[in-house]
Amino acid sequence: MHTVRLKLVTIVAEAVLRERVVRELRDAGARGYTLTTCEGEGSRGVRASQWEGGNLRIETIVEAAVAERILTGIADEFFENYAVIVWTQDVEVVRGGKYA
Amino acid sequence: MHTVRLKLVTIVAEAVLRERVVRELRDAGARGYTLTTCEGEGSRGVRASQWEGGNLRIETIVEAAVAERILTGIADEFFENYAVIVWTQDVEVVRGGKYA
Amino acid sequence: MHTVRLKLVTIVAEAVLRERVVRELRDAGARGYTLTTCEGEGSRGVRASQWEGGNLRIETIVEAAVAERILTGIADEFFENYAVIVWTQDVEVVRGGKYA
Amino acid sequence: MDTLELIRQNLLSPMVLAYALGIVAMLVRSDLRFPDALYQTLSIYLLLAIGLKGGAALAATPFADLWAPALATLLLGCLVPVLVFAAARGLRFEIANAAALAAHYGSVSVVTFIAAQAFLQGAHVEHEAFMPTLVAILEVPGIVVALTLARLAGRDGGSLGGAIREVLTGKSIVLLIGGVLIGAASGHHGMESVAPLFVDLFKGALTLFLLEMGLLTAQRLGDVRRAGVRLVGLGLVAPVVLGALGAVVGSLAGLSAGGTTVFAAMVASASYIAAPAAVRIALPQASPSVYLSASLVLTFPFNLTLGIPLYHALSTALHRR
Amino acid sequence: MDTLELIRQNLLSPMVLAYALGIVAMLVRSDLRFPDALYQTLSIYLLLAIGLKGGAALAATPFADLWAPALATLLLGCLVPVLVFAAARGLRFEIANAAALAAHYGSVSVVTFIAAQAFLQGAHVEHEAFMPTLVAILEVPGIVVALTLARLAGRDGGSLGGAIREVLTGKSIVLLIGGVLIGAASGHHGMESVAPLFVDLFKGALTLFLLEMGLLTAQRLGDVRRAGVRLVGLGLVAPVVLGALGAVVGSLAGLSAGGTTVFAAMVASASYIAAPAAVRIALPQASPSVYLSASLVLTFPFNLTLGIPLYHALSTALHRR
Amino acid sequence: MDTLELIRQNLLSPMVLAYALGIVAMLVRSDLRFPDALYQTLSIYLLLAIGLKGGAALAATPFADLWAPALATLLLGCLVPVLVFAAARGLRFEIANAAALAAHYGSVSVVTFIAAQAFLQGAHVEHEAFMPTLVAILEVPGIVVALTLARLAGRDGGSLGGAIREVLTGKSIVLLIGGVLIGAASGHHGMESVAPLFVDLFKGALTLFLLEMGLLTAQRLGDVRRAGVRLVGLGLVAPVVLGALGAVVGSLAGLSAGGTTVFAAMVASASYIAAPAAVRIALPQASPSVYLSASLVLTFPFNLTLGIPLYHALSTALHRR
Ligand SMILES: Nc1ncnc2c1ncn2[C@@H]1O[C@H](COP(=O)(O)O)[C@@H](O)[C@H]1O
Ligand SMILES: Nc1ncnc2c1ncn2[C@@H]1O[C@H](COP(=O)(O)O)[C@@H](O)[C@H]1O
Ligand SMILES: Nc1ncnc2c1ncn2[C@@H]1O[C@H](COP(=O)(O)O)[C@@H](O)[C@H]1O
Ligand code: NA
Ligand code: NA
Ligand code: NA
Repeated sequence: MHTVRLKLVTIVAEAVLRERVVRELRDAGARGYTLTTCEGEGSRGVRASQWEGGNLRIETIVEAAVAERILTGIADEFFENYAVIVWTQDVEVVRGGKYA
Repeated sequence: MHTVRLKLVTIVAEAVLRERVVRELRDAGARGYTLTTCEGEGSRGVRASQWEGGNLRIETIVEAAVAERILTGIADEFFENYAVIVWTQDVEVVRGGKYA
Repeated sequence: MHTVRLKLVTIVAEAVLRERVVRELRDAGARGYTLTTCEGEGSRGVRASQWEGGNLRIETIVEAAVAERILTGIADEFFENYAVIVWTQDVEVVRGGKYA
Repeated sequence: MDTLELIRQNLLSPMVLAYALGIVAMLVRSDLRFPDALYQTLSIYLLLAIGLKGGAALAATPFADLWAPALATLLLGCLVPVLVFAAARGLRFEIANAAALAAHYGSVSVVTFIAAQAFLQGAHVEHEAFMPTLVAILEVPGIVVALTLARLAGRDGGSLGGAIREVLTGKSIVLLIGGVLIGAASGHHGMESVAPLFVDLFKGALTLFLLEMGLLTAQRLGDVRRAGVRLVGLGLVAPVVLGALGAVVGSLAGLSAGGTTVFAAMVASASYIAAPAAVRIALPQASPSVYLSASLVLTFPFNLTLGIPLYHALSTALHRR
Repeated sequence: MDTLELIRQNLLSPMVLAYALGIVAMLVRSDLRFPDALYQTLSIYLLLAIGLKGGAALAATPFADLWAPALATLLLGCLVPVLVFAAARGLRFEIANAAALAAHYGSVSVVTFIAAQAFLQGAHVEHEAFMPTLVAILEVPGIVVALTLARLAGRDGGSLGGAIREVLTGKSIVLLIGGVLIGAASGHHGMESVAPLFVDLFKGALTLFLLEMGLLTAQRLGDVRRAGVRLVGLGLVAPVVLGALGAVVGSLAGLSAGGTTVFAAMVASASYIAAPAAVRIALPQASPSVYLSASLVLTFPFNLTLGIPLYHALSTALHRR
Repeated sequence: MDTLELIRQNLLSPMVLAYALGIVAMLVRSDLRFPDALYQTLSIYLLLAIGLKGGAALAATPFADLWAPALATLLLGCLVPVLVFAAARGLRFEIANAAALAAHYGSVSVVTFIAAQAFLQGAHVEHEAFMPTLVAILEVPGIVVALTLARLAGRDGGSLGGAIREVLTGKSIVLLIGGVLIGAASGHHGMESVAPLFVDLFKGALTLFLLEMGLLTAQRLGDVRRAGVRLVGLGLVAPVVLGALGAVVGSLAGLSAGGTTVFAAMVASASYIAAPAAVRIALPQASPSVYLSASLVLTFPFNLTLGIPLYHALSTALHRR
């Protein structure tokens, strides 16, 4: 099966940020995303998340350049004041042209 | 800790495909899977998914050959008409013999 | 964007183990985790999980040494009697210092 | 009461207003959402409740009263999809989309059915107790006929057997028929013990459900805009034509004026629970944004607000002759 | 009413029929599922409701009436697991599985308890108001004794203290005891304000819950087939023997005929909320497909359909002497 | 009834006891949890229900009765945040935290409002039907003023427009105002059909909701311990001062003794639905563990148990003159 190597960016953020994170992804050039609700504990005392409906786990498959823009955007906008964590991985995507 | 390198195949598909995707995995030789409910947006206008209960995110850890069969099977059966995305990664699995 | 390479450890376990797995992570030195509820099928006939509320999918980003301790701890404590699967991956984490 | 007064009263019922609230909430981009589990719980509840009530009453119905309406239901279940398919093809919808629309209009919207019952209750008009049985009968043939049409017209309509299984074992039929059987078997005495939940709370639950349907409707407004004028035409004209057909056939089948109103609303309505799932499986080429828009965004609110009073006026007129 | 008539009436109650509907739905592979949240909501509701009702009534009970039944409950809570453990070992179940079965039968099924109460209400028979207190008393010792047995028999039964904590702070006990305390403290006046939810809707909610239990039961039918004839024997014979024991001890403890019926049903029933969680923690070697099949798939439906009328006939006979 | 008796009766109501049960359950580390969907369903229900009831009654209220209390509400909605901001700054809270606290106390806790209504019902005291309208009025200005203060004081309070939108289209306002409009439009007749759900079950649903709030409160006890004595001071003194202010202004505005009690409770209460979301967006530097602790863990239980009877005593005294 022919696959394309792309970046999988995973963002875990408090639920209140939903719209803003999605907008960020779109602006950076992502063509889609998958969103799961989750819970979590982290290093901050900040736990507003739980109150407003837990955390969100958002995955998006994108080209390396888009991934870079997403990381920068998320870091700039949310890292100071919100509970957010972001990581990337290489993945092999079937029908990868669609997402690049 | 001794680990075995295997493939993690992740499939995001509309909920209505649940039984058929699981059957596909079994036929390809997967020994198990983990399923989470999720939402998502993609490139298609097709959004029946939301109506019938969102998307599903199905993960299965398998040998490379099985992964290959899964990718082919999913692509053949669902890519034309359904909202589906599939990717694979290498992972290190503890007690990996069980899944190969 | 500057990132740090760390280990992502993913644990899928029956829901009844929640507190014990989280304690295990903490004891091994993890600084946080993200938890999603999920379902699954595996090789065992054991399916108590579903009854007591499905499975849990727990992700934690840690240094390699901590990952090693987690794998060993989980394997020792749960593999014999419970439905548990664990795998690890390399990931690039933004603001990675926080989690190491 | 005259028709205008009934329309006014219908538009100002908490149910219709809740539906409007849902639409408005979504349009002003409120964060109001129903948890999935609540939506599912309400639909389980509503389906089981109408089944139970219908069944308890059915136990007291002689079979002689039932056969003619049942036959009429089957007949329209087969005829309506053919009409809709032809109309949709005439409007240049693709075969798959035309068949999908046929399946939806051939089947029945349970909430429209309930709304028609509630409307009659408000207007103090009686209707036959066995109507839920007719709903169950009407759920199936429309989908089967539509998929057969797709196949005849050259588009392979997927596994027909699979689609029938899907509908028959789908949760709407199981709860509806199951409810009817439980209601019939446990009778008046059994119903009494569960009436506080399944009877007394019914309209309140319906109000909540319609609020959620308003939210869902508004989410799809964009689809309608994209789909264009022929979809809007179909979605608003089809219910009127089908409702009139239903009113005529219903009164010929011997239903009371009230029963005819409910029957017409059933015929005029388009499914959005059973049919979408079956069509997605069996006709994956059809576009959900076409058939869901037509049934949920156009036909449903039309029936809820104007259609039902209209069918009632028609039924009353037919019975007055 | 004679026993046959009561059995008929019980089998045709909406609750039992809903349970049957759940089983049938799963067997025909329907997609009917309850959302998790609904299942959890119904169990929170049912537990709190029986607590509240029991507590409000308990406030009016002199302690003198309570001590003998409470003692009898404690006694059987310790005796039953020993009997079941011995029987299971006699049937060649492994130590861990035998202890797990002992824990389940030593504890109590809240839904069976509720069904027994509903049965009596249908038969117009009174029973003592403090029964929910006995349920709470019976939840704990069975599990403790069973785990102790496992330990004595050489299988380390995990942390006994941990298991006791698990049961005592488990949601079933917290809601039951909490409900009793709230009901007792706020009394008749307080109950009145919440009765429309916690009293009037009770049977309807139970009907929904049993529908879901039917779905869950049918999912485990395969396990029973695999587990074989000795499990079926245990699952069907144990409740009869334990129910008879409960009926005798209950009437000796001075319970009324109605109270004795409920007590016998409690003793004859096997837990499937508190015990499974505790056993999974403390006896992980035991196989859930053994103990859940026995308690959920065999003993529960037996008690629901035939057991309760049977225990009632027995209790009535014992009180007639 | 004298105040002590009313306090006793309040403390022993099922609602307050359920709240206590929730706290205890969490403290003994029970696994009792409400599914998210249940929490959300209950809050949708409670908001819609008070809206509907208020609206149905509002329809019968002449505007002349409404304007003075509405003005008083607006006035306090602007004044309270200023007072709280000043107090919090005096106690050396950071600007962002002081503004966040101001936003919470300036807004209103719907559950406290409901509890005050339930309290009056228990005490057989009437109050104006339009109170839910005042709740809606009070939700907004507090938050706006507080964010403006933050901006004036040098901390950019994020997008003010965004925060206002957030509050106005937030689900609490939408359901409350929506309910009021539906209730007013469909009137007495419409309400009758949905009363079994939205009126009769109200107190039972509130009891369940308070159980969940107890669980949530106990989860935050640690935050209070960390936050220290000045937060405890603020959280317990603020409601008394604000409640007294509310009682005085309410009676000056011509509210009845009952209405004044409810008004005082509204003023004394701190939001924990609308405000936290708005503040998290517009003032992300503020620490949730400060403002949620103050409003949920300190002020809410104080009002629920002692505050409401206190404000009632005060209102009665003011009206007796
Ligand atoms: N080491 C970690 N591994 C996985 N998820 C984490 C980790 N640290 C934090 N998280 C997630 O990120 C959220 C915010 O973390 P924090 O900003 O550290 O409070 C938490 O609620 C978790 O869901
Ligand atoms: N680039 C992407 N990254 C992550 N998930 C995606 C992406 N594109 C699509 N998806 C997921 O796949 C589903 C179907 O996508 P599509 O077929 O493009 O409409 C969406 O609902 C998303 O859940
Ligand atoms: N090959 C696999 N891939 C992904 N998840 C698996 C796999 N095998 C098992 N699981 C998950 O691990 C749980 C326990 O598996 P097991 O111990 O094999 O019964 C299952 O319920 C699944 O959620
Ligand atoms: Na129709
Ligand atoms: Na027992
Ligand atoms: Na306030």
